[in-house]
This record gives sequence, C-alpha cells and structure tokens, in this order.
Amino acid sequence: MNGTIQAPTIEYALLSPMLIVFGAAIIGVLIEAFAPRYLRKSIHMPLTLLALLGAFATTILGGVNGLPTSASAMGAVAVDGPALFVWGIILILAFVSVLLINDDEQFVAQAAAVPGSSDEEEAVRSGYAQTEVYPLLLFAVGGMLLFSSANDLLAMFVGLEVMSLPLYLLCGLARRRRLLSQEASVKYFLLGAFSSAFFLYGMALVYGYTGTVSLKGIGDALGVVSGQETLLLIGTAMLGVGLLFKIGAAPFQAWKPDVYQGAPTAVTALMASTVLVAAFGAVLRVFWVALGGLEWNWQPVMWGIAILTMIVGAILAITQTDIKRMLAYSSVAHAGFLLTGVIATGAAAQNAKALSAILFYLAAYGFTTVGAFAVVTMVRDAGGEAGHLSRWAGLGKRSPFLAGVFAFFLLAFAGIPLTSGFFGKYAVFAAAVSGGAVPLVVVGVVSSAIAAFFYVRVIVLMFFNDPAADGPSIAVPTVGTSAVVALAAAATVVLGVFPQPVLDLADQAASALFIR
Amino acid sequence: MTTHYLVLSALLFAIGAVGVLIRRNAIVVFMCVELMLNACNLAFVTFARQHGNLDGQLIAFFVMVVAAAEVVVGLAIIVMIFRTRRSASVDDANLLKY
Amino acid sequence: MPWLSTLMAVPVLGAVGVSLVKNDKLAKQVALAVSLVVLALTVVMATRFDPSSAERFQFAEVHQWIPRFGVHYGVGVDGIALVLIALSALLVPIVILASWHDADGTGAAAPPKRSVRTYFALLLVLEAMMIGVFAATDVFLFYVFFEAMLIPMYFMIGSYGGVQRSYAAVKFLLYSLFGGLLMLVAVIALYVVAEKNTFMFPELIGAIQDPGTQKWLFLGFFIAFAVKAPLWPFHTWLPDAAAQAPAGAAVLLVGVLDKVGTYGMLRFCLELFPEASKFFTPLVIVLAVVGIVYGAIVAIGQTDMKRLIAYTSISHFGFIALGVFAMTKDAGAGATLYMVNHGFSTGALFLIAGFLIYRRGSSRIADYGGVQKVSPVLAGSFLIAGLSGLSLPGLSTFVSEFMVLMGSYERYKVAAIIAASGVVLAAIYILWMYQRTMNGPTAESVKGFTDLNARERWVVGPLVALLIVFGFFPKPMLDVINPAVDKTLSSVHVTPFTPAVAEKKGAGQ
Amino acid sequence: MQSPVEIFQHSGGVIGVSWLMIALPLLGAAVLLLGGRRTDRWGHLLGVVMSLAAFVVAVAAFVELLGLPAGERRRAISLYEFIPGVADTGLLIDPLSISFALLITGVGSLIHIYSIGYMSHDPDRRRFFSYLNLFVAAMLLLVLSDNYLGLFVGWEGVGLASYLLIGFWQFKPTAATAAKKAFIVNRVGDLGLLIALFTIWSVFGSFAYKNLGAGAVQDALAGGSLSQGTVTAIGLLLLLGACGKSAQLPLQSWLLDAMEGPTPVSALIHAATMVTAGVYLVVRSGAFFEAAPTAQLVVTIVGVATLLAGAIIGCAKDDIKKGLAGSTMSQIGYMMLGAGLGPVGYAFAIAHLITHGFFKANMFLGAGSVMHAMNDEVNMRRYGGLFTVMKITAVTFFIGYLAIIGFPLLSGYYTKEGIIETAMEHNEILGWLAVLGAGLTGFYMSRMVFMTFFGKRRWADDAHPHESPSVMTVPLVLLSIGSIGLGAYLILGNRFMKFLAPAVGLPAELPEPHIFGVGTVGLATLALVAIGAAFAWFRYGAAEVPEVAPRGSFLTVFARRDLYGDALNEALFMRPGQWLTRIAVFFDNRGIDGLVNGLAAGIGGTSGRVRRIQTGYVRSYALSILFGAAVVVGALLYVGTM
Repeated sequence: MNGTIQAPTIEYALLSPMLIVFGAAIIGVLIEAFAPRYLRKSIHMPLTLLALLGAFATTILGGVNGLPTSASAMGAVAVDGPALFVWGIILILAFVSVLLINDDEQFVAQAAAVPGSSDEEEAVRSGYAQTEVYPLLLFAVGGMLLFSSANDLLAMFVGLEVMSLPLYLLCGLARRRRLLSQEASVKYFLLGAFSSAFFLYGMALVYGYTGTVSLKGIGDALGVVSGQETLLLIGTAMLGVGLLFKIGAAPFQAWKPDVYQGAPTAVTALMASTVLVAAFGAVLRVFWVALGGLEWNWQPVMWGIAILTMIVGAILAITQTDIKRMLAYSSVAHAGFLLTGVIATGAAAQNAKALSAILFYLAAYGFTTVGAFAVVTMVRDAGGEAGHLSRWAGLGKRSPFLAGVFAFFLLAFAGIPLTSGFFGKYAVFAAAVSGGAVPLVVVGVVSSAIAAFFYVRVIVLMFFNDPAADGPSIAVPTVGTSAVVALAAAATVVLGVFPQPVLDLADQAASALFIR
Repeated sequence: MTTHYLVLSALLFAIGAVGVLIRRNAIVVFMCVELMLNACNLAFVTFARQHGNLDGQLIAFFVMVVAAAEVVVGLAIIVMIFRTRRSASVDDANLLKY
Repeated sequence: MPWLSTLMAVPVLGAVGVSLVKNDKLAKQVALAVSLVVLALTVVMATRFDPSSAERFQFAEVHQWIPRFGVHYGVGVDGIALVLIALSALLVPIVILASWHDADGTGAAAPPKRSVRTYFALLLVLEAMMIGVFAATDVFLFYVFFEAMLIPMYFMIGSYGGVQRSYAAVKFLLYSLFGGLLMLVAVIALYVVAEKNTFMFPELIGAIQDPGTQKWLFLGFFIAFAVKAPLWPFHTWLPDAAAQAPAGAAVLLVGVLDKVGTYGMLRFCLELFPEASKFFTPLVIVLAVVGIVYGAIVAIGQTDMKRLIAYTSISHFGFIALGVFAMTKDAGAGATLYMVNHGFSTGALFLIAGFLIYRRGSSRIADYGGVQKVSPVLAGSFLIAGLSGLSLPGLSTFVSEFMVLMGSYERYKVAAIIAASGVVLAAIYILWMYQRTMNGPTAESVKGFTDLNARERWVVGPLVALLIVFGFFPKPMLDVINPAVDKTLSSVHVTPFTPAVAEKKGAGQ
Repeated sequence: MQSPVEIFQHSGGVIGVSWLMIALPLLGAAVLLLGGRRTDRWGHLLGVVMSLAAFVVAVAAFVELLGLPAGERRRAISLYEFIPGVADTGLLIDPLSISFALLITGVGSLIHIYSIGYMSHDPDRRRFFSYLNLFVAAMLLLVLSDNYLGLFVGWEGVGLASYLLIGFWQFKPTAATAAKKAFIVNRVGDLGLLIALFTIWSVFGSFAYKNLGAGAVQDALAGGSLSQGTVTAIGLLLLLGACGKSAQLPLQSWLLDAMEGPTPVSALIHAATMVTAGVYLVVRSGAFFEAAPTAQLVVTIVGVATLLAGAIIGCAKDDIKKGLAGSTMSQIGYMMLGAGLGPVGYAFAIAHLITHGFFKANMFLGAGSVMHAMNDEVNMRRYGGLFTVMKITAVTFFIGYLAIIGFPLLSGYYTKEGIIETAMEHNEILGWLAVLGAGLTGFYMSRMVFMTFFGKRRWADDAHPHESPSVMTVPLVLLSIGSIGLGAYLILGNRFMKFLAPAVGLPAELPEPHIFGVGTVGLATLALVAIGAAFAWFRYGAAEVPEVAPRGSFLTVFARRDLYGDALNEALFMRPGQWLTRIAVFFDNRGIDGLVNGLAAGIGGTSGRVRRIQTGYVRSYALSILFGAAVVVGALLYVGTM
C-alpha cells in the first residue's frame, strides 16, 4: 500500500466531442463574464455552431477510426457504435435548433426583469438579449452526450443532471407569454428533480445489491449474487422511473405537454428532439446492458408502459387545441412506439435489429420534430406565436407552401408511406414482430390510426377551412429558420424515399451492440 | 448492522416524497427533494459500508455537488417566478393544463 | 424500354409541370395532354403484351430499393394488372376533360374557387400511383402505393368537394388508413414468418405454410381490402366520400381506387394464403351476397344521385368479391372483367350525374324531372350508362356479371341465386332514378338546360362506345385476363369446375 | 315418335349471310340514333327499308332451307367467339326459327309502313323508327341464335326495345311508369331464365342447342348426371322466364299497362311478336320439357289459367286497346297450353302464334286507325257506328274478329281448334276450360266490334272520323288476307307440323285435320262462341250502350281491375318492398354508420374526459409520478415472485 496513485487513462480522442462541447460551454460562460454585451451574441453564435460542428466532425472521425472494444475513461463512458450514432443525431439536431434559437423573437431580453415592469421595457428598448442561452444550450448538449454514453450509473446521473439543469432554465426564458414560460420552467424543474431523486435512489439500491454502479459490473453481478432480489427489483423500478420520466412515458408524461407548451418554441424543439434521443440511449444501456439478465422481470412491465404510453399519447392528443401541446402528446405516443423496440430483445441478431430500428426512428423523428416546431415559430400574430389551432384555419390559402410543408411533417408523424416516419415505424414494428411482440404492434397500429386523426385534423384546418378574418401572419423567417425547415423537410423526404444509407449506418452502429 | 440505516434512508426518502406532494411553497417542496437526495446519500454510504468499497461514499460526494448545482438553478427559477407572481405557492402556477 | 416506370414517371413529371404553369387554362391543357400521352403509351404497351407467354409478369423491372428490409422496386404486369392499368390510363384523361370546370368555381352551386393547377396536378399524381399500385410485384411496394394513394384523393375530396367535404375526406382517409395499418402488421409478419428476406411477390407464393399463421395474415390483408373495396359492412365511408367528392374524383375513387381492394383479394389474399382463403370463403361469400342485396336495396331508397350511384357500386363490389372467392375460372375472369367494366359504367354514371349537377347545382333527385325533353342526348347517354349499371346484355357489364354469377353457381348455387336477385333490384334503382330525373313533365328548374356540349360528348362518347363494343366482343379482354386468372387459381390449388356430364364421362372411363 | 334432327354446320348461300337479317335493322337503328335530327326527314324511310331488307333475306333463307332435304333442315352458322370457352355467337336457321323470322320481318315491315302514317305528326318519329328497328334486330337475334346465351341477349334486347317504346311518350308519367313496370316485371322472369341457364351450364357445360338436344338430355338423365328434380327445375325456371315475357300468370300485370305505348308498338311487340317469345322459348326447350312431365303440366295449367284470365279481363274493358291486350293474354294462353302438349301441341301453338300474329296485328292496327280517326279516343263507349265512315278499317277489323273467335274456315279456327282438340286428348278438364275460353272470346270480341262499328254514334262533339290514309290501310288489307287463309294453309294436311318436324320432332300418329270438323268438341266450341256472340249482340248491339260505364256486377269490377293483379302485387311486393327499403336506409345511416361515427365520438369523448386529469397542479403531477413508481415497483415485484 504505497501512496502512489496511478493516473487514470483518458481516451481524449474518443471523448473529444464531449470535451469540445463542454469546453465551448465554459468559454461561453467566460464570454458572458468578460465580453461587452453588444459583442456577446456575435461571438456566441459562431462559437456554438463551430463547437457543435467540431464535435460532430470528431464524432464522425471516431466512427471512422474504428470502434473501441472496451469502455473509455476507466469504464465511465462507453464510446461504442450506438453512442456515436446517438451523438451524431444529437449534435446535428442541436446545431439545427441553434439556428432556431438565433432569433430575437424567441428569448426574453432580461430574465430577471419582471414581466410588464418598467425595467423590462428598459431592457427591451436597450436591445438586451439573454445571451446565456448559448452556453446553457452547450452544457445541456454536453450533458446529453454523457447521459447517452455513460457506462456507469454515476456518470449517467451526472449526465442526466448536466443535461436537465440548463434546460430547466432555458424553459423559463420565453420572450412572450412569460408567465406560461416561467410556470413551465418551475414545473419542469420540480418534477425533474423529483424524478432524478427516484433515479438516484434506484441507483443506490442497485448498488446495494451488486456492490457496483458500472453497467458491466451490474450485468455480471446479476448472474452470481443471490438473495435480496427485492432490493434489486425495487432498484430497477426506480431507475426505470427516472429514465421513463425523461422520455415522457405514461404515467410519467404529465410534465411534457405543459413544458412543451410553455417553453420557448426553439427550446421545445431542442428538447423534443434531442432529449428523447439521449434518454433512449440511456434507457437502452440500463435495460439491455446492465439489466439484460433481468429481461424476464422488466419486460412485462415495459409492455404495460409501452401500451399505456401509446394509447394515452394518441387519445389525449385528439382534443388538444394548442399546436405545441398537441405535438407534445404526439411525442408521448412516439415514445410509446419506440418502447416497443426496446422490448423487442432476443438473440444478439434480434437485439441488433431492434437497436438499429430505434436509432433510425430517433433520427427520422428528431428531424421531423425540429422542422414542425420551426414552422410553429413562424406562424405568429400580435401576441407572438399563434399557438391556438383555431388560428391556423385556412393557413393553406394564406401561405400554401408553409402549410404544405407542415402538412408533410404531420403526415410523416402519422407514418404515411414515402415519409421518414413510415420507415421509422416500420423498422420498429418489424423488430417488435420478429421479437414476438405482435400484440404490442397491433396496439401500436391501432393507436397510430387514432393518432392519424389529429394530424389530419390540423390538415383539415389548414386546407379545407376558410381563413379566419384576423388570421395570424407568417413571420418573414430568418435565414436560420428557413434553413431549418428546408433541412428538416429534405431529411423527411430522403429518409422516406431512400432510407437505405441511414439504415446501413444504423446497422453498422448497432451491429456490435453496446460494449460492456 | 446496516439495516437500520437503510430503513432510516427509506423513511427520509418517503418523508421527502410526501413533502413534495403536500407542501405548497415551492421552496419547501424543493427542500423535500433535497431531503430525498440526502436519503439516497445515506443509502449509498450504508451500502458502501456493507460492501466495504468506497464507491458509495464517493458517489455521495458527487450527489452533494449535483444537489448544490440544483439548488442554484432551482432557487433562480423560483425567485424568478416569485418576483412575477408575488407568490411562491406551486398551486398558483397552473395556467398550463388539460 | 422500362414501360411501367415510364408510365409512372410521365404523369409525375406532368404534375410538376402543371403545378409550375401559371395560367389555369394552360395547366388544364397540359394535364390533358400528359394523360393522353400516358394513354397512348399504355395502348402501345398493351399491344406488346403477350398473353400466351410463359413468364407471368411482363415488362418486369426489379431493382433493389431497401435491401435492409428486402424491399425492391419491382414492377410488372400480368393480364389482370394490365387491364386495370389500362382502365386507369383511360379514365384519367376522360376525368380531366370532365372536370374542366370543377375547380374554377363556375357552374350552379359550385364550391368556392380553389387552385385549379393543384387539382389537376393531384389528378396526375394519383394516376401515377394508380398505375404503380397495379404494377407493383413487390408486396411492400404495393403497400406503399396502397397507402400513399390516399393522400392525393384525400386532398381532392377535402378541398374540391361539396358542403360536407372535410367530414367525408377525413372519414375516407381514417377508414382506409385503419385498414391499411392492420395490413401493415400482416405485411411485416409475412416478411418475418416467410423468412425469404424479400418482398417480391412471386417468391412469397407458398412461403407461408402453417394454416394458423395464414389465417391471421389473411385477415390482416383482407380487412384492409374489404375496407378499400368496400365490402359490407365496411362500406359507409364510400357514400359520403363519393357524394362529396367532385364527380371526376368520385369516378377515380369508385372506378379505380376501390378496385385496388378487390384486386388485392385476387392477387394477394388468394395466392399468398390459399388455405386461409378457402377457410374464410364461406364468410366472404356471405358478406359479398349481403352486400349485393343490401347495397341494392339501400340504393333504391336514396334521394341523392351520387349517393345512389355509390350504393349501387357497393352492390357491384359484392359481385366482384363473390367472383373472386368463388375460385372458379369463369367467376375469376368475370370478376376481373367486372372491375374494368364497372369502371366504365360507374364512371359514365358519375360523370353524367356530374353534368346534371353542374347545370342544376343540386344532386337531389327530386330537383329534376323531364330532362329528356330538353336535353335528349344527355338523357340518352344517362340511360345507356344506367342500363350498363343494371348490366343489360349487349353492354359489357352483362358479360362480367353473367360470368361471375355463372362461375359462382358452379360452386355455390344458393349464393349465386340470391346474388342473381340483384339483377331485379338493379332494374328498380336504375330505372326509378331515370324516371324521376329524365321522364315526366319537364320541371321548371330544368327548362333552361342545355344539351351536352362537344367537350361533354367527348367525355361520354368513349365510355359508351367501350361499353357497347366490349358488350358484343369481350374476347380481346378475356383473352388477356383468362391466362392470368388460370395462373392465379393454379397456385390456389382448387379443383377446376367440370360440368356434371363431363364428370360422369370421366368417371365412366 | 320422331325426334328432332341433328344440327349441321352451314356455310355459304343466303343462310350463310342470314346474320344480315339482324345486322341491317341494327344498322338502321344505329344510324337513326347517332344521326340525330339530321336524319329526321328520311329516317322513317330508312327504318322501313331496313325492315323490308331483313324480310327479303328471311324469305331467301326460307327458300334455301326448303331446298334442303327435310333431314338436313337445321343449319347452324357460327359468327365469332362471344365469351371464350363459354359460348360463341352463332345463328341457327331451322323451320322453327325461320317461321318466326318470317313473321317478325313480315308483320314487322307492314307495321313499319303503317307507322309512317300513324306517327306522321309526331316530332320524334325518327326516334320511334330507330326503336322499331332495334326491336326487330333484337327479336331476330332472340329467335335465330343457336344458343341460350344469344337468346338471352336478344331476350333482354327486346325487353329494352319494349321499355323504350312503351315509354316513347315518356313525358306522360303513366307511360314512363308503365315502361318501368314492364321492364321490372320482365326482369323477374329473366331471373328465372338466368338461373335456368346456370343450371344448364353446370350440368352440360354448354349453351349451344346442338349439345342440348333431346338425346343429350336423355343421356344425362340415364347417366345420372342430371336428376329428374333438376330437369323439372330447369323446366319451371324456363317457364318463369316465359311467363315474364309472354305476360302469363303470375307475371301478366305489365301487359295491360303496356298499352300506353303507341298503337303500332302494341301491335308489333305486345301482340304479334315479342310477347310470343315465351312460347318460342318453351318450344325451343322441348328437350327439357319432354323430360319433365311435371313442368309440362305446369305449362299447360299456366296456359289455361292465363287464357281464362285474359278473356275475363277482355270482357270488361271499355278501352279498346286494353280489351285487345286482354285478348292477347288469352290467345298466348292458348299457345302456352299447346306448347305444354308435346310435338303435336308445338305445331298448333306455333301455327296459332303465326295466325294470331296476323289477325291480332290486324285488329290492333285497325284500333289504331280508329283512334287516329277519333283523335286518340280509346273509350269504346264513345265510338259506335263507325262502320259507315271507315269501311276498310271496319272490314279488315271484322275479318280479324272472325279469325280470332274461330269462325270456321278462317285462320283462327284451325289453329285454335287444333290446340283445343289436342288438349282434350291430353286432359279433359284443361280441354273444356279451353273451350270455355273460346266462348268468352266470342263474347268480348263481338262486344268490341259492336261497340265500335255498329249501334248508335256516341262520338265526342269534336270528333270527325274519317278513313285513314292508304299507307295505313294497305297493311290492314294485307294482314287481313293473312288472317283469312293462313290457318287453313298451315294446318290442313299437317303441312306445318311436317315442316316443323326437323326442329321439334314429330308425334307418332298425326292428327287428321278436316276442313270443317264435326267432332263434339268442335261443335261445342262453335256453339259456345255463337252464344257468346249472341249475348254480346243482345247487350251491346241491339241494346243502348251507356256512355259512362255502369258500376257493373262484382264480376265486371273484378275483371275491370285486371282480376286485382296490381292490387295483389302492391300488397305483396311493392308496399313491403318500400318498407324494407326505408328500414334498410335507416339501418345503414343509424346502425352501421352510427356505429362507425359512434366509435369516433367515443374516442373523442374519452379524450375530452381523460385530459381533465392533467389539472395543471405540479403536486398532482408529482402524485401521478409517485403512483406510477409504486405501480411499477409493485408490478416488478409481482413478476419477480412468479
């Protein structure tokens, strides 16, 4: 026992995406501290974009250099195929969302200023901008990267928090309807903290059962340790609660509609797309790698949750009157569809199939979502964005193109062939069927038939109804926004017509499954 | 004998959880969450003792740090909404529903 | 030359062109020209089709599309597909000509003006998909077209239809979508169970052996087709959709889109799941026969022309389904021929009804009377179309209906006899409608009617001509259809029908 | 007993081109329909020419057929493949079909000519002639086709022509309704015919007469592939079809309404030709009926019932056309009776059919001529004493009258007498009923003649009767000549029976027709006819005829109301049908569609209720999370214990 501690080995090359993002985030903080206000935005913007691009590039590089066979950073992070794929999606979607965020209409001038107070007017007049959003966003993204690739529960917990905390704040920074925004932020924060406490306690119990928090360790331990099954099961349940909360599976979906509606739409876009991706990365790791041996215990429960999630999402969305709220419920339903893939485990080949299906679905869904919310940001009236569906009536006549694109996104959500959504659904359901979960798939298609109703309803509103007299105007989109819409639409088309390349990519990523 | 500690942590967690459900003041609700986190800490330390490895204790430190960060963010948010609404009651904030 | 791909590409490009043209009139002309080109190409292709050839699907093209799912871009036609493609290619230009003013808000009680270009672009897109769905030899590709087809039709009903249009459009879309999604499950399961790693139809024949699985998959496919066809009791969307859709769209909806259902039964249900098909035959036949009688009776009770025609179609789809599931050569060929003839007949009925509505601005039968006096040609063509609806001998519909009934009688006497009663009911609903609209003293509101103008004559003329020509000389079509039907039935393994006399002889030897 | 001879494939000669008989009138119809108003000026002439051309071809074919030895007088020519593997389109020229062809084209041409005059004032005369040509073509296809499918096509074709012509004055609601009724009632019969065809197909796998001869049927019966029950069913179903077309009970109701059509139509279609198609069908299907005695018996019963019903109706009608229609029903009843009596009967039936074609057409056209003169007055109570003003019409009508009541030596006498005699040998009751029918005929026809041409003038004030133009009277004359001599020519020496033999067979022992029979039956018949005529004279000749019909006895009312046939249909089919329709429509909207919409509404409602759970209170969300957590824990533990 000599006092020498050998330094941990860190695979900087592999981890560089994370490091870049975090580094950029910290620099961003420093900018907030030192750069003059009028310069900040013009520095933040390129910095953030560059950071994300760089991270993406290094992610690709990591993929090209061949995947490591063992976890990195002393087994804390597993930079494996799925991780890289998920990172890739997250980074692109984040990049896209940043283009949305770069819009003064989105964020409050000064969060500290009380709504309607004199100092808010002051802040608005002096053209302040809450430029902290950029570093916050970078932190959140970094958190996602860690969350989705963590190879032990501690790292995962840290990632979870690093991802969530900035988002709590971002939710509260809407420029219009600040009360709603702040309320969303509070709700998200309290419930998020509450759920992460569950995650933590579950982690503690699992640790108590296995004596380790590394996923690999847990997985191995399940085989050998015996007795105190209860401890393990409760632990599993609570871990599950923490994670399912993040993906908004029923009955933990309550926060989603409120938060999605209240938050600035750009942030909603970010959350709706990237958080789901990251969370599913984590879910898969925990339930397949760590708790794979417990399959027979958690699968039945997961069945129930998946079914409930699909149904609740579909049914509740039908009567929504706010477009963002409706999309929130739709994302609940989609989380349910994805869960069918999580359940479809079996032999290695089957797992790979399911995994790649989920990865493809995430990519497809993420793009469409960002696009849809981008369109939402453009439909405005006096009070800011025209959220209420009735205001969308006859949009198809006022601006056919925008309405057409939005309709296209909706059809993709509904899973109509020749859109990305269709192949996403198909892949997941196919995996589920070959995984023997046919009843689940039947529920899936039934609920997506129900879901189709409210997507179609919006189309009816936009195209078949006559415009409201004082209907909303279409904001002249910023370059960023229009770029986002274009990109999302392109992705939805391409993935809907030639999904093969992305499917291959997902297959490669999934072929080796998760490294332990 | 570590069982007692575990029971205690479970109790603390339960108290925290119940607190979140029944208290109105956002600050207090938040405190209850902190209480739940600390219950977890206790559990970690206990299990660390049980297994005779340091992971649990180490995790406890991490949790404290995270909790601290959470406090920072949480208070910021709560203060923000308190200033607009002149109330810290979580029940007042229910414009978003159905 | 990749005939089928061309047939699909031309209308798609045409649609792009039409939507780019700025001037409405020009757009219409472009659309018409494009559809005529497609028709011409189809005719040329048909002439090069060799019914006697050994290879089943001709003009076949197979390219990998999504290897990951074993999906190919696989197209090719046998006799059945060919005649249906020809039907589509023929109806589209006629519909375009007939819908000349449907979108530009003229005419009595027309819906408010909508984008004309969009309407005709949608028509062309729809045509491409209709051709695709019949040409697809890859089950997945078929499914893709099967679902995607809904969208253009949905918009055509929804934004160019009558007062109730959005209700009708949504009902149509959701109903079909629901069926389609059930089919999706079956499609997936088919792929998984067959373990052929391909969706190519020929390779999937006989791939599913286990009868239990067959039954489930059959149901998945069948319900989708039964909704599409539509078969009783999945039919209630059709009257709404057909009544609300503009006449042209209604023609394509009832004349072609719905045929995809019966076509699917014949092509996929029978061949992929022969055992299950035999197992469910009694059920299907009951549904079909009920549909025939029920549809006819409800049609008699209608007060709205388009709804009436829609219900007659429900009755007719009963005949087609009966013919498909009787699984005899005559019935099968009859059913296929029926699909085509019904396209002509119902097409003509809807379009002429459309002309009436365009003049009078109402589809209520009670608002007409004595039209024969003021516009005899309109009335005359309406009568011929109607008579084809009650399948009068000498019109092509008779041949198909006769073959269906005769072929069904070979196996299911009772069913065929009950179905035959539709012959009487058909006379009632058609002639009663004709009497109420065309005969009797001329109603005030009808006095000002003009007779069919040149454009409208060009719309009706070809249809009537085809009805009569194929009524006396159906051989050309049957020669194309028969071999295909034989192949189909041969892979279902049903014992072909032999007359009692011949049987005895066979026994004697 | 000698059965029909086999059918030979034929080529060349006139028979080889006998399809022209059908093609020419069809062409005429097409030209007139497509030509539109342009052809108004000469349209009617084209119609006549086409019909006459067909007649010429028919005669030529007839001559050529006679040139062949009796054993080869069944010539089939195949034209083209109609439905591959099912049936070809082909014609069969044999004594039976050619006699029909001659009747149709001959009488048809005369009526065409007559119509030129009769329809001269109608703006739509061209359309009328196109329909007439269409009818001739369809009727010829019906009788000339060499297979049942072709027959069915013609069968429906004449149905269409009849529909179009009854409803020719479609602006009259009564006409339109009558036309529709005729078509629909016929369809009921067609249903029977269709099913008969299916059954024949399922047994024999063919529709061609050459495969369905007596031999084939007997073999099938012997071979066991055709049960007695089946062949009886075939017979009855064919009969049902025949009843529809020939207005036999129970499908007679349409014929009287059909008189809404222009009179030439009533003469050609609803007296001379189309309505006799049922008889043709029964005779043509002799092979089946002879194998099914039950079916044959039913045929005779239907025949007798109808001949009495028709006669009774005829007795009470004041509308001259309706009266003639009733008589037509009755006479076809005689033919049907004959057709049910095997080869002997066939000959008499067809012979009566032909003579009836002449004298009934003759009388209808006469009636038309009268109406023409009385500006379309049809009520005989407003006629009377017309003999003086329109002699030709009166005389020709009178000849027709004598012929139909069976006045000795005239056409009707021989043919009707033949049927009655044969029936008598076959079954006394039927025979005597037929005799009774003859008596009734004597009464109602005399009544008609007396009310129309004799007695006091009861004309409307604005009526100025005058003889019709020669274009109308010449056909009357020609037809009346046929009404005089044709019967004797056909019957004496069994000329017609022998001629028909190749087609329908020949009975073992032939009857010996006399120029004037003195058998009991013959005398009885004459006596009854005389009584009937005398009674009619006493009631309508000598006595005053009231201008408005008296209420009349129950029997009279019964007859006026067509024996309550319509009332019966209405009670049994129409009203229930209407109810059924209403119920079905209601069920469809509320029931099935209600279910569909209800489902949608249900989901919506659920959604509306469930979303209330989302109260907006953080704490309730937290509760839901805690609750969910508890459930998950519980579930996991539960699963774990299993």
